[in-house]
Order: sequence, then structure tokens, then C-alpha cells
Amino acid sequence: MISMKKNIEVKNIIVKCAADKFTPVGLVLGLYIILHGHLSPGGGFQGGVLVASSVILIYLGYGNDTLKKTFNIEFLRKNEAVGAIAYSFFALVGIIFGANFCRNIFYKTGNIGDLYSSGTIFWMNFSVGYKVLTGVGFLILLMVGLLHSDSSSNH
Amino acid sequence: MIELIYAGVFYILLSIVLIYRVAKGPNVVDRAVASDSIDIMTSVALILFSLYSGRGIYLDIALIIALLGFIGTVLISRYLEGRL
Amino acid sequence: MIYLKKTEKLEKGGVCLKKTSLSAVISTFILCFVFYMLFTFAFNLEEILVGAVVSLIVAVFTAKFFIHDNPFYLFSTSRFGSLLRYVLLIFPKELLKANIDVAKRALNPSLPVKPGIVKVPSDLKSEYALSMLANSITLTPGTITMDIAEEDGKNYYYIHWIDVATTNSEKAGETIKGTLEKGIGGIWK
Amino acid sequence: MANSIVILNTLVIIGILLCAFLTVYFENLLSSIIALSILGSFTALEFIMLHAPDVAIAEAAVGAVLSPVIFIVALRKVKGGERR
Amino acid sequence: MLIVLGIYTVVTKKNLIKTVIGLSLIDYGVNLLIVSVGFNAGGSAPIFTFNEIKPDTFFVDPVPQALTLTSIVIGACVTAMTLSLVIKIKDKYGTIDADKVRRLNG
Amino acid sequence: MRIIVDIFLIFGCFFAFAGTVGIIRMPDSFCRMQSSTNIATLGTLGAVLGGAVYSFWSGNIGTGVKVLVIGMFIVLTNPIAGHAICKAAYKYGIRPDKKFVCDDYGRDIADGK
Repeated sequence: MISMKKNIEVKNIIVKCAADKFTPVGLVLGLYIILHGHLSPGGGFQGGVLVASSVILIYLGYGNDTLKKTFNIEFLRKNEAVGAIAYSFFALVGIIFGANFCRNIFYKTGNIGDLYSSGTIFWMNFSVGYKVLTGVGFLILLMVGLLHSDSSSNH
Repeated sequence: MIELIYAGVFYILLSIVLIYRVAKGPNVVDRAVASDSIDIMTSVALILFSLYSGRGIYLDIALIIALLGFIGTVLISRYLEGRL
Repeated sequence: MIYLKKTEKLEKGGVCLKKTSLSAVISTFILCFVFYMLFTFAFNLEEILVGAVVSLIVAVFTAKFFIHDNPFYLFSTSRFGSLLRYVLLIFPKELLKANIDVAKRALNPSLPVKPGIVKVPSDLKSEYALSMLANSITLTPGTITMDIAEEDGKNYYYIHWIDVATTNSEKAGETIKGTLEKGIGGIWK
Repeated sequence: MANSIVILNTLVIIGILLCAFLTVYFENLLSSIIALSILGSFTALEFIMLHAPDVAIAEAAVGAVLSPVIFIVALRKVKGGERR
Repeated sequence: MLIVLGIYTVVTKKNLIKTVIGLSLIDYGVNLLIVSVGFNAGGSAPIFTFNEIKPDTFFVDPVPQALTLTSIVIGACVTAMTLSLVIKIKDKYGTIDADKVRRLNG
Repeated sequence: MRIIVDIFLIFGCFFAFAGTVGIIRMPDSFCRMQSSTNIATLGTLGAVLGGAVYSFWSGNIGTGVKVLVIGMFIVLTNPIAGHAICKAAYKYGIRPDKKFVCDDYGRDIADGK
């Protein structure tokens, strides 16, 4: 206790650098799982949750202010509806071409094992993934924002 | 390759031993550390089972657990620090 | 050309994110594409096309987080070579030594531990270098980085050490960092 | 051959039951959430043992990321009312 | 067993978050039960890949798995909704003890 | 080739065993974290390298590459969790039974504010 050092500035950059490094990788992993939903395990919901977890990563690294500036909450809420409309559209394509609702058509394209080989299942997976991505991102963003606003108003 | 599954049994046995630390640990930090280790060992056992069973597609689950298992721990630490 | 118009400066804790430039997008794109190819590991035309589109989207979105300074910093041969040398040669040697040491300590019946927190100075400047050295120190068993602080323009680590030999910070730095800091100094300054 | 797989399966189920018991047993809510997260990881491993990778990948994603986040945020909100 | 533990938690514990954890436990137990119905020994996962399938392998039943997938999604949404209800109860009554909330209701 | 895989697996199992024994036996919270990194590094790297060698040997390269990527992710993500939980433990007020030999962090950061 000889001399109190006043000019020490704590920098918590480890979690921030980790968030920097793992946000692109997590996004790529989530999109891979969405797009390969018919070849490997996974699909819309799982990949959507993975993509939405990048919201948590950015929140952990940078705090609430950057989070609000990065993600537009109105944009996410509107695009969830876009995902739902796209899903029902790709399901209705089956009716138009004379089959059941949600029936897979155009399945003759491509070889077995290729990426674009499963007709409308690919696009339906993609739209479900889009909807879950925006929906779960909206949910997490809402809960974190709720937490922050209330804790600031309590003070 | 029967050794792969033996090693998997060994890892799961070790993680069950670690549950003792989760049960007894004097405070929350010990439980969080043990939980992190259990996540890692579960992921390793999953890799070994996937290689034994010969399906490469099971590896995606291990990828997810390995990549995102640390979010929970960092979140718990933020909660303990009090600035969540 | 396609300079994106995200010119807002996000001030948070003294860190200001620069505007997204084209070269930053390209270098993030390369990393994302490499990871996509590692995940799929199939080299069709379709896979490559879809991978390019996916990684372009991801790159445009996350480039302003990923790039801190010069985007093409890692692409010179000397730096990449020193990165490979660090990952493949220097770091595993330290890891093996420390692992055997801690394993002996844990299996010993009398548990010879002498814990303490020491303060270690460092010469590194950039954020990636600091965090990479901190991760390396944490990853070698026996030492955990607790915090990084800046004092009078110099960076200091606070390290929890399982067996404190010296309390002098310079000597402790020599013992803990050893060859790690020289190896990282070749990659990022 | 198949015997060791049975041993592995039994160990994983023992782990699941221990984690569930700990989840019920803990008084501290944060410890309970940690035990629930370990339970999610073990359950993903058990789904892989039952050859259901689709379910396992959903379980890993939900149990490792979504559920701890929501629980910890809710715990933070209601922290004044809990009994320690 | 897991279901019994979950029901025990829901019935006896006073704290509302503990009740939600019990609901989540019941969810896990039911999912495990449904998936283990469709299992047959020696089978493999019902996903076709090229070079890893030998000609004599057979698959486990995929229908319970699809059922369980829906169940997991709904379980996550139910957890989120129930926890937001708990937050609302905390805002309104100031407590999350189940007995006190019931007494306030009358 | 089978011998090499066995050697890697036994290596990983030994270090994981040492880490587990360390977590069970160590006297205070901070020392338990040290043993936790022991599991994460060599305990997993042994098994991961063994699995990669096995899958390269049996001919499917994609599986081996994916196994190596998983090992890289484990090694990269574990120290972040360790650092965060260690700092949180100090801020939460956990101290060991025996005193620290020297405590620079408490002298500089905690008393300075």
C-alpha cells in the first residue's frame, strides 16, 4: 500500500477477440447445416439456432450498444414473416403441379449425393432456416434488451 | 477396431467420476469447471463412437458441441461477475 | 468501387471499429471459404459455387468485426511461415513439458502446490497478439491468465501460477513466457 | 463386440440419471441450470447411440446454446425473489 | 425414471423456475422414450450416404425420430414462453414463490 | 498402423485420467482449473490424433479432416472459457484456504477501485 496506481486500465480483449474469430466460423457452420439438410443430419431448425447463436457471441464480446447497432430488430421481425410466406409458397408449388401439399416435386434433377438434388426440399429447408434464424435471433435480442433496459431503470 | 470403443468407455467413465465433483463442489465455480470438462469429454467420446460405427455424418454433432460449448460457461461467468 | 457505406464509428470502451473496406471483405471471404470447404470436403462445381455465395454473405456481414488492422497482414510468406512454425514446433514442446509436470503434480500423493498470482510485463502491442499469447498461457497447464491491463503504455498480464518460484515480475515472465513470446512476435507485433 | 456397446450405453444412461437427480436435488438455481446443461450434452450422446443424428443435432443445439441462455436471462431478471 | 423425477419436481418444488426445469426434464424423458421405441439392434442411421453403406445394413425406424424432432422444437418454444410468464409474474407480484402467488390470487 | 492408433489413444487416456484425478483432489478452486486445461489439451489431442490416423488409414479423408477441425476447435475455445471463469471466480470473492504466495491482482485491481 505504498502508492495506489491510478492509471491502470483493464482491457478485457480476450473474449472480444474470441467473438471476432468465432462469429464467421459459427455463421458458416450454421449455413452449411441449413444447406446440407437433405444430405447430412440437420436442417432448418438446427442451423437456424446455430446462426442465431452469433447474436449471443457478439453480445458477449461487445456489449449491448454495439448489438443494437448491428442488428435491426424491426428487420428481423418483418423477415420472419417473409420466411413463413416462402415456406408456404414452396409447399403450394406441390398443389400447383398436381400433387399433395408439401409434396416433393422436381426431384429428378441432379445426381444422388449432389447438393442440388432434392427438388423443393432444399428450398423448403432454406426457408425454414431463414424463419428460425430470424425468429430465434429476435427472441434472444428481445430478452437481452429487456434485461438491459430494466436493469438500467432500476438503478 | 475395438480399441476405439474401449477408449470411449474410459472417457465416459471419467466423466461420470467428474459428476461427483459437480455434486459435491463447494461453490458454483467448481461446478462450472467440471461441466466444461464433461462437455469436452462427451465430444471426444462422440468422435470415437462415430469412427467406430463408420458413419462420418455423426461428426457434425461433435463439431457443434466443441464450437458452442463455451458460450454457456462464458455466460455463467458473466452472471457471476454481475455485469450481464 | 464497392466501398460499403458503413462509415459509422462504433465507440465502445476506447475501441473504434473502422469502416468496412473491400480488402477486408476479401480476406474474410477467403477464411470463410476455407472453412466451408473443410466442412464439406467435396469439390464439385455446385459446392464451390454455393460455398462462394455463402462465404460472400458472411464476409460482408462480419468483416468489420474480424479485421482489426491491415487485412492482408498474414499473407506474406515470412509471417505465415512463422505462424506454422509456432503452431507446429514451439507450442507443442511447451505444452508437453507443462502437461507432464502438472500430471506428476496431480498424481503425487502429497500434492505439492504453491499457488499465487504474479504480474508479468509484455512487449506485444496489437490485440490479436495479446489475446493469442494469453490463450497460449492459459492452454499450458499450470498457468491461467486472469486479466490484461495497461499501465503507462505497457501491457501487463496477471497470471495465476500453480507453483510460484519467484515473485519478481521480470524473472517470472522469463519462466512463464519463455520462447512463446518470441514466436508470437514474428507473427503479430 | 456388441457387449462393449452395451456397456457404453449403460454408462451413458447412468450419467443421464445422475444428472437428472442432481438437477432435482440442488437448491441453488444456478447449479441446477449447470446440471441441466450437462444433461443436454449426455442426452445428445445417447441419441447418437440410438442412431438418431437428426434429433441429436437439434438436442445439442438447443441444450448447449438456447436453453442456458434463456434460463440465465430469466434467472437474472427474477433474482431478487429467489431463496438462496 | 426421468419422467418420474420431472413430475416430482413439478409437484413438490415451490420455486417457479424449478418447476420450469421439471417440465424440461419431462421433455427429455419423453423424447428418449419415443426414440428408443424405434430402435432395433444392429441398425444404422436412416440417412443414405454413398461410400459408407454396406449392402447388408438396415436402418432404424425414422418415423419416431421425425416425431421427436417436432417435440424438441415445441419443447424449446414452451420453455421460452414459460420463462417469460415467470418474468411477468415476478413483475406483477414481486415474488416467484408459488404459494404466495396463489395466496395473492385468493 | 494399429499400434500407432493404440499408442495415441493410451496417451490421451492417461492425460485425461491425470486431469480427472487433479480435479477431484486439488485443494482449491483455482488449482482445479489448472487440471481442467490438462484434460482439454493433451487428453483430447491424443484421442483426436488417434482417430485422425485411423480414418486416414482406412481411406476416407473427409472424416479425418473433420476430426482434426474438431480438435482445433476444442483447443481454441477452451482457454477462453477458462479465462472467463477464473476472472469471475476472483470477482465473486472466492479465495483459497491457504493464502496465495503473492497476490498482485488483488493489490492492483481490486484495491485500486
